[in-house]
Amino acid sequence: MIAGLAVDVLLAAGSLGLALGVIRARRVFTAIALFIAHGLLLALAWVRLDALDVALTEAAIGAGLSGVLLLAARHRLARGGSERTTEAPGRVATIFIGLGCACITVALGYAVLALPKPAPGLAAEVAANLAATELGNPVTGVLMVFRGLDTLLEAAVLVLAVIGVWSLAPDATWRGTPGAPWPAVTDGPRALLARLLPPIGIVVAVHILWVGADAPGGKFQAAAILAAMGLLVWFAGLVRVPPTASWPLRATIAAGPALFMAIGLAGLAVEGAFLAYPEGLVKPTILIVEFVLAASVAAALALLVMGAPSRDAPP
Amino acid sequence: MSATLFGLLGAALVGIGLFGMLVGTQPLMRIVCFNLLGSGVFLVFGAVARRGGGAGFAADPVPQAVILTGLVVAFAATTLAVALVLRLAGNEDEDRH
Amino acid sequence: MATAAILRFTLLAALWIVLAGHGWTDLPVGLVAAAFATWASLSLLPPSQLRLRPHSCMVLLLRFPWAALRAGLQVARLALDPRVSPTPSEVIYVPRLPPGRARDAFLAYASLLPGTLPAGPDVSGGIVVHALNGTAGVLESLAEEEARFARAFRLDD
Amino acid sequence: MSLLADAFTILAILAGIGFFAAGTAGLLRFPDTASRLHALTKADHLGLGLVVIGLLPQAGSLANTLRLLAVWALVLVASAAAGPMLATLTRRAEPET
Repeated sequence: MIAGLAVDVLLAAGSLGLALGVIRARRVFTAIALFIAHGLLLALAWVRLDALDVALTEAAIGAGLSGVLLLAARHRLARGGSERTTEAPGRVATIFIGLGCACITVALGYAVLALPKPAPGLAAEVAANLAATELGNPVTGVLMVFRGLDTLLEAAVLVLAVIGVWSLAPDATWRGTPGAPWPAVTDGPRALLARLLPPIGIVVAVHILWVGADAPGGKFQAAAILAAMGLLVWFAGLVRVPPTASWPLRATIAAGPALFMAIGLAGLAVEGAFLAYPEGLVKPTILIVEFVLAASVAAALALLVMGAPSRDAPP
Repeated sequence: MSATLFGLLGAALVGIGLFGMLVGTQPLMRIVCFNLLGSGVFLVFGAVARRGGGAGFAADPVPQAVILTGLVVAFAATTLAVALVLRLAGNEDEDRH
Repeated sequence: MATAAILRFTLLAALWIVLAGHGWTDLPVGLVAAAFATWASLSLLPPSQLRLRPHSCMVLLLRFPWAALRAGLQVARLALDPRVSPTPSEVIYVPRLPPGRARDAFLAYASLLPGTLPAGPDVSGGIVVHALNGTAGVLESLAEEEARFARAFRLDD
Repeated sequence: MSLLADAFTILAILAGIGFFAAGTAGLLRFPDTASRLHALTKADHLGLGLVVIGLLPQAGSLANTLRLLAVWALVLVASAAAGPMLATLTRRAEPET
């Protein structure tokens, strides 16, 4: 009990200190490095909050992929040397902003302290209905069954984000290759890692996806690992990044949401409700959707990190 | 106990992130602060989830699933913001040439 | 090619069993995952004629914990004992292994050995090695380790 | 028997923590980036290795034993690649300082 409290206090203090470090940092690089460390501490905080699914996602996406994205962006801006900065607010304005933010923090803190015990929740309803889903992991049950519509819309949001990022391409490189020009390095430590790690990553990702039905894990965590493996081989230049005009690439990104929506419509036709799964086949249906969605989400996440097309497609 | 502590941490992160977003001058810095703000919101929600445990679950799975969704959507928003910043910087390059 | 594929598939399937256990319902998924991973592995790391000398390999493997212990103790002594401090320097080491995967693997291995950290290629064609505590004996011990490494994987004949 | 195993676990993990602390001390004390990388990687490998060895008697099954060893092996692979990469980058960024 005491040990647990000590761990919590250390985690909270460390995370708070790093967050303050982020806003005090003079250089963007420092801020990003502190932010990545902050994300890893938060992942541990999620473990302490009994949210292992969230902890895995926070470590993989919140710290990992976001970190790569921000560091790559800083590198590109530092090389280009023309970042649009805005004017800093004056001293008085800063003080008022600080006071306002402090008020929001105090109000939120009061809300946290004033929560009724036990808090009203849906845990009992989930527990009562989980057996019908044939799933063992309640979070997957919520994502795929009880709030399946949210997950479908989220998958659609990822597709829209990819379209949004791609649309920012200058006319000259529209349909070109995403990301900054990157020299291929077939020797050296980066290439060695990119040759060794992806097979292991694939097995681990499929495992996380597969156990997600009954234990912490699932498509988002698996997709983040797969995306990381893809980025590793792209950054090492071992595999060429496909141009955005590539139809297989577009099909991969759209397949997951499309299948999910098709199954939802089939449920409307057969069972009489959108996203109603066929009786007796609930778990297999969910697993198929999870696998296809994982592939789509992985492709979308990796392409979102690469950014807008900025090079012509290779002939 | 963990729930209260991390809930308060979440409240603090919301304030810190919002402050950084409002007073920051560099776009990337403000995007990082936007992510701090988001993680604070998720933590407050996670604290609520932890409090709502019961029926054999250590925490309420519904808010946890929503946080998962939120993390991925926040990431998508971040990538879009970063792409916009890079495009603006690129445009400025073109203007100067 | 076929031998390499079978070997890698077995290793990756073993990794699945370590992760997931050997439940009969899980195993088919694991085999598909291992097959997919084997395909990725073969395309990223085309198999080469890798022949091992089992005896030398064992020597290399068994020496490794000893090297890790010496490396850790050296860092701990330099970090904690206020009377000593590291005297970092850079040396240029020219590996006898030709540039390529074997050299990369050796340099990765060398980064785990006490006191040495490869820091990229030098203009002269050698490798800059960062030595934590003086240059005395660094080149000799690297040459010795490289010979041992080459012997284990039959890269020396 | 189990007492002996527990004592071994505690001793090995304490030794491991000691090496992590030494690595962190080196990270703060050492004069240049590459030396700090030495401190981070080498002391931490040994520390993690000792923690893993200490946990082996508690693993309970062969699968858990192998999982623990796999964690150590993956960390070794990752830092054997990341260490030289970072050293190369810092040497390019701050030549001869």
